Amino acid sequence: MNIIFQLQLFALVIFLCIVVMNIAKKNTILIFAYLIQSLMLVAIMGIKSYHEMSFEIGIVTIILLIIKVIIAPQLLLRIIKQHKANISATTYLNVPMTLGCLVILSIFAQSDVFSPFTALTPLLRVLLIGGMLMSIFFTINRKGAISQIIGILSLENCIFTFGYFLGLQQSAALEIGMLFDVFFWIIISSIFVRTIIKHFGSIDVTQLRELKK
Amino acid sequence: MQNLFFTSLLVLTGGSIISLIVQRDTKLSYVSSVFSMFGSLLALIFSIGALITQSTLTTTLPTSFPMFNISLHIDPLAAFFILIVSLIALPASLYGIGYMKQYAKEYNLGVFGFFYNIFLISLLLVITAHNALYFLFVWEIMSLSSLFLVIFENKKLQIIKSGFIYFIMTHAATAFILLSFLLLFQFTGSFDFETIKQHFASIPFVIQTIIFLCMIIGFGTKAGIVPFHIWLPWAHSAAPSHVSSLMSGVMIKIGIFMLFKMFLDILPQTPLWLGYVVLIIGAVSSILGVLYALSEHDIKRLPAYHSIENIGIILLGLGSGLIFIALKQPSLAMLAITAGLFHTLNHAVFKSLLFLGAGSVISQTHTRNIEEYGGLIKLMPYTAIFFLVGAVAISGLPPFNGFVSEWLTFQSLFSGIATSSILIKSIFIFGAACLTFTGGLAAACFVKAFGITFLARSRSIESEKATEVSPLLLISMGTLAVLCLTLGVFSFFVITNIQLIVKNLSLFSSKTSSLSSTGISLQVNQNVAHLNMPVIFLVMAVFIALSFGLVYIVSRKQKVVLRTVWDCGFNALSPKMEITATGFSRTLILIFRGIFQPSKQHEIEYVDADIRYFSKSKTVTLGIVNIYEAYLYYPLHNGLSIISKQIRKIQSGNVNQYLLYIFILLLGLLIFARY
Amino acid sequence: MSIFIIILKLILLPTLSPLCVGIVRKVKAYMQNRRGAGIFQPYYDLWKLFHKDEVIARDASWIFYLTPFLLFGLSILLPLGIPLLGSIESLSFFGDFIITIYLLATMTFFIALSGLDVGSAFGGFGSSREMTIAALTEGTLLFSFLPIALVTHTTNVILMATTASGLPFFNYLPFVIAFMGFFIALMAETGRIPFDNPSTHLELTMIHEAMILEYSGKRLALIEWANANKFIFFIILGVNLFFPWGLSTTANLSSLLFPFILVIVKATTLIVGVAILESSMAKLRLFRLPDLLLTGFIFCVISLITVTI
Amino acid sequence: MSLYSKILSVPLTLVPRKIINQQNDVTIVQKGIEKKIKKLFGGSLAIREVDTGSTNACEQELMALTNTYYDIERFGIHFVASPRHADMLMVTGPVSRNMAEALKKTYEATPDPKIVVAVGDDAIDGGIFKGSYAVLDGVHNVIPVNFQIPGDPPSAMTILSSLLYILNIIDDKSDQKKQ
Repeated sequence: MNIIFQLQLFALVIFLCIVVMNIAKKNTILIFAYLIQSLMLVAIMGIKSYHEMSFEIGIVTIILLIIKVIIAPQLLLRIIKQHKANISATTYLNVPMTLGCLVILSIFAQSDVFSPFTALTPLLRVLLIGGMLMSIFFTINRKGAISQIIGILSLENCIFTFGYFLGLQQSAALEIGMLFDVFFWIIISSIFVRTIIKHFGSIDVTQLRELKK
Repeated sequence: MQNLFFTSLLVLTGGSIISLIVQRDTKLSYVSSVFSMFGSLLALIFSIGALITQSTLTTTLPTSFPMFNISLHIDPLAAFFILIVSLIALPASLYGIGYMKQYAKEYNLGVFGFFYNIFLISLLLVITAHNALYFLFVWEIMSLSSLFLVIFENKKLQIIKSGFIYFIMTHAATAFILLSFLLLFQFTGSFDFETIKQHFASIPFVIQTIIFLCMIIGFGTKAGIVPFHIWLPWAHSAAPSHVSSLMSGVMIKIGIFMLFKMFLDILPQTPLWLGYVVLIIGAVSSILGVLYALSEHDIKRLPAYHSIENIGIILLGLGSGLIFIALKQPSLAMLAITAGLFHTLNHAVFKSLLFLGAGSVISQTHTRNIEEYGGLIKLMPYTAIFFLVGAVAISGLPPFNGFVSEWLTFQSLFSGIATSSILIKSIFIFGAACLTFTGGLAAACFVKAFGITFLARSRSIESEKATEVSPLLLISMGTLAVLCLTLGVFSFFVITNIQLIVKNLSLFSSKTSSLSSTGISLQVNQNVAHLNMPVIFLVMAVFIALSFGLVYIVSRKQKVVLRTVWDCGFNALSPKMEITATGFSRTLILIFRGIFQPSKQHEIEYVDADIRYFSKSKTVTLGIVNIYEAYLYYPLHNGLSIISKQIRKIQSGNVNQYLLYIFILLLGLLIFARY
Repeated sequence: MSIFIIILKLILLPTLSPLCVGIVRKVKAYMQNRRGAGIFQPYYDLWKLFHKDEVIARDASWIFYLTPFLLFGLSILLPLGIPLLGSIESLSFFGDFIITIYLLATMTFFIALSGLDVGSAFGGFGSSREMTIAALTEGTLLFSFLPIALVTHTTNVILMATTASGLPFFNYLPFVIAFMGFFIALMAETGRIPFDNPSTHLELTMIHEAMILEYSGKRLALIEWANANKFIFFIILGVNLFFPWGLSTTANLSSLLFPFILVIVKATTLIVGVAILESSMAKLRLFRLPDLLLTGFIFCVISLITVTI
Repeated sequence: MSLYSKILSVPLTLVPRKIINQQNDVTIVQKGIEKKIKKLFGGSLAIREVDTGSTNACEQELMALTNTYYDIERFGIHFVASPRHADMLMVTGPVSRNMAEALKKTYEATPDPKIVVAVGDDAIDGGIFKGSYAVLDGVHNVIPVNFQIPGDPPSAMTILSSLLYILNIIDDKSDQKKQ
């Protein structure tokens, strides 16, 4: 019984990380929030593997830990250090407006559009579905390339937990595949950010408009 | 029998692959044409065999895709059209061997050979396709391969432009065809023509009308009916001549074939209004086609416009046939449809002959403008004779095949005029009137085309140096010319066979046609009208010989002296003083001012600007407004560009904005899915 | 028996055709209050032309040499399809009015080509105008036969005429309207005054003459004779088809004498009518002709609609 | 209808036949052609009138031939537009220098057998323009002439009677008999 409670706790932490991301200005905070989110994920997977004593899920959690908690943040941090692109996490909407949007999204997650997900308690629905919508909103809202990458990564985490809570556990191999997928994605996006910086001098995505001229 | 058809396909594919392999050295470029000749010969033998045995072959090869199974269905109607395809492909490929030499240096003949063979294969497959998706697939190959053939001389910008127009128009047509097939699929649940055939009656009336209209627009654009004919003169004049003869003689007929197949075989019991629409489209495109041919002075665009006219005549036959079906008079319907089919065959033969003739003239004079020709009959005697045969056949003059099919179309229209209700009678009168004026104007147009090109003296240095083309080209033109005559004179034999084809269609299985042929003469509905072509040909020959004999007896002592043309005592009458094609057709253009809206601008350049007496040069430009482009295509084009400018605004180039669109769409879908 | 009559017809019509032209010229002369040439003058002209040498342009091709023979051959062939005396002349293989019209179109086609052949400006313009008028006349001509064809349920001209002769009087009215259309087509095809002045010397106004300016000697004679044949073909057709009384429907010889006299009377009245109309009208401007031809066509369409099948 | 009634009422005025016979005043230049004329041109003759710089006086007279009074069409004679159709070339005027070549071309363009008649004194020997630098003094210097009709201009009557004489319709000996 308390496992369900702990899992909900971890889901709540993931949700809070997303909220922090939406508010935070500096990139390093974003990365740190992503780090915590991944840790929560590892925790959930660790309990599951411990609870069901299945060895594959153990491997999955370890790989999860390596990729999401250690490699991804390091990569992003190195980019920030190298190019001193720290303060560029500017947003379109100011903080009160973003919070307003977050509220709307959580109400929307709460609405009966998602009522068929009977497995989720209303709270969990807000946390997970709301979390997903908020991370998408986060990527839309941010101008900096790195923050957009983190938004996508947090979206991936939310989907993972959402899938987990709905009991859509696939075979371990598939999950490992997904993880590798995320891993390669992070490497590619980091290279991509480097080229943006090299070409445009800053990671502000609005410069991409010159491409159109 | 059936493997003959597959061997011909195999030979053609072999030809295309080999022509790719051997594309580097130009000496072997004729290999692909030899293959295509051999392939079309096999197809010809197969089609004749299939016609004689009246057998229908159906084979289906299921493929891994769900709806898409390659099903071939060769009923006598398809066999007849395979006959047309191979009958024209044979001389065209033979012509190609000799004709392509002039392109050897600039362009890559191997690629041309490849697309040529692919084009032939797709033609044969389109006719035999019996599954809508498979049909669309092969139809697309046909359009693309013919596109590459059209833009073969890709060094000239004009040709690329015409290829571009051709590309857009054919794909607009394919869109309409696709729409009609999708609607059919939606209501009959399958893409196979057989099942469509059974379930068609269940489709509600409104949907049926939409399907019919889409089919008319789709296949009509491919056939080149009037409002959608814009691409035809561009594409057929851009392609090398033997390709444009294939396209004009055969590819247009695919549109016609599908109209015949759809309205008569697959979707039976068509409503009455469809007959009206087809007849009126036929009449309008025949009269406007010939009128625009009159104003055309490009030797390859002129026959292209005439293709539109002849398509109109074919549609006249089909339209009157559909009306008779709707009026429950199957015997007259069979007469009308036989007329349409026979004119399809005739038009394929004499149109490709004209294009081959035009091609050989262009290969000698290196220009396509009629005004610069003249006097070629003395330099290229055989080409002149073959072109004359084609010209006489297309204007529908007696001993040749054009006359017989126009005679049949007339008979079907007259029997239509004899019907009771005034509306139907007036439509048939309109159709018959258009046909008569088209016949007359076609004769005027081809007097201009033949007279200005071949007669009198040459109007430019280029055409003075013209010499007779290589015998290869002459043989292919010769076979087509002889075919024109034999089809005309022995038309009773051909028509009885076409009659069998029409009787084989599901609509007329038990009915007797009003057109019967006893011995060598054709009767129409209980000897109302007779036509006995062999005897007419003989009587004409005898009487002309008689006049030779008579004159020889009376005045054999008289001498014939050759002197210069009577020029009212002038010094030599220069070739520039001969009548030009513009001058020839100017009277008719001024008569039909309403349609052409001719414009005339004078520019006079004076030696000294303020003394306006001595002009250095005078130029008169005669322009004609192409009403389709002016009133149909430009407004459409401008409207589209305005709308697209509005839509462009949402492309702001900002990544976040795009993400926002995705997000909004996601939310919308979620809501939509829920309710 | 009917073969004998047909051969008689084939010999008779070409011989009489110059006579008709002579009569027309004689009547026109009297209308201009001068005696004019005798009605047998065309025979002398033809005889003289046949015995003269020929001068032909150097750039003329074989079309120029052969067209006169083709023209004359076809013009003799035309009367095969029309009734002179009665139904015994009807031939199964030849008689459809579409064939006769398209034979006329072939003659115009080739004479226009020969006009273009020598490369003189007059010939070119002559053939351009000839083809313009021929293109517009063909419709009127074809449609003028239609009402009778529909009433008598046959398109064989001879059968049409003989069956039409038996019809009750009141449904001749549509035929009269059709005859007006036919008469306009007749004037156009044979190049009579409102369309083209046959005896003009001004090359610019000629249509038919301009094409044969280059011909001389026996070829000119053949073309003149072919035109005369065409003229008599139209006269006999007009007379026997639209006023078909007196055509013998039986096949015995004795009943042919009366129709023969009647045909001569009817033909002369129509010829004199043509001549009188010719001398009482001025030549229309070229761009007025399409309106005239269109009115002819409308006449035929009206008669087509009014006729009761 | 008044037009037609007037046409029928006005009597035909024609020059009486016997006056024509006396007026003939033609001089024969070249023999050789009578045989052909008798055989061919008895019934019909096509004339092509060539004006080589004449004072238009002869043209007026030639035009008068076609009116209702003289009416040469009765004898089967008519004027034609093109030399190809012509049998006789009636040449008027003293053949100015730049018309010489045109006259030669017209002569060549006329099919044989053809007759050339020089009408008027100018055509015969240059007439009033004789000896001038711009004139070749008469048609005979340019093309072979068969007949000459003197007179400046010869009256329509003389031309008509000369024409008939040329065509052997009337000849001197038969006149005497008739009178």
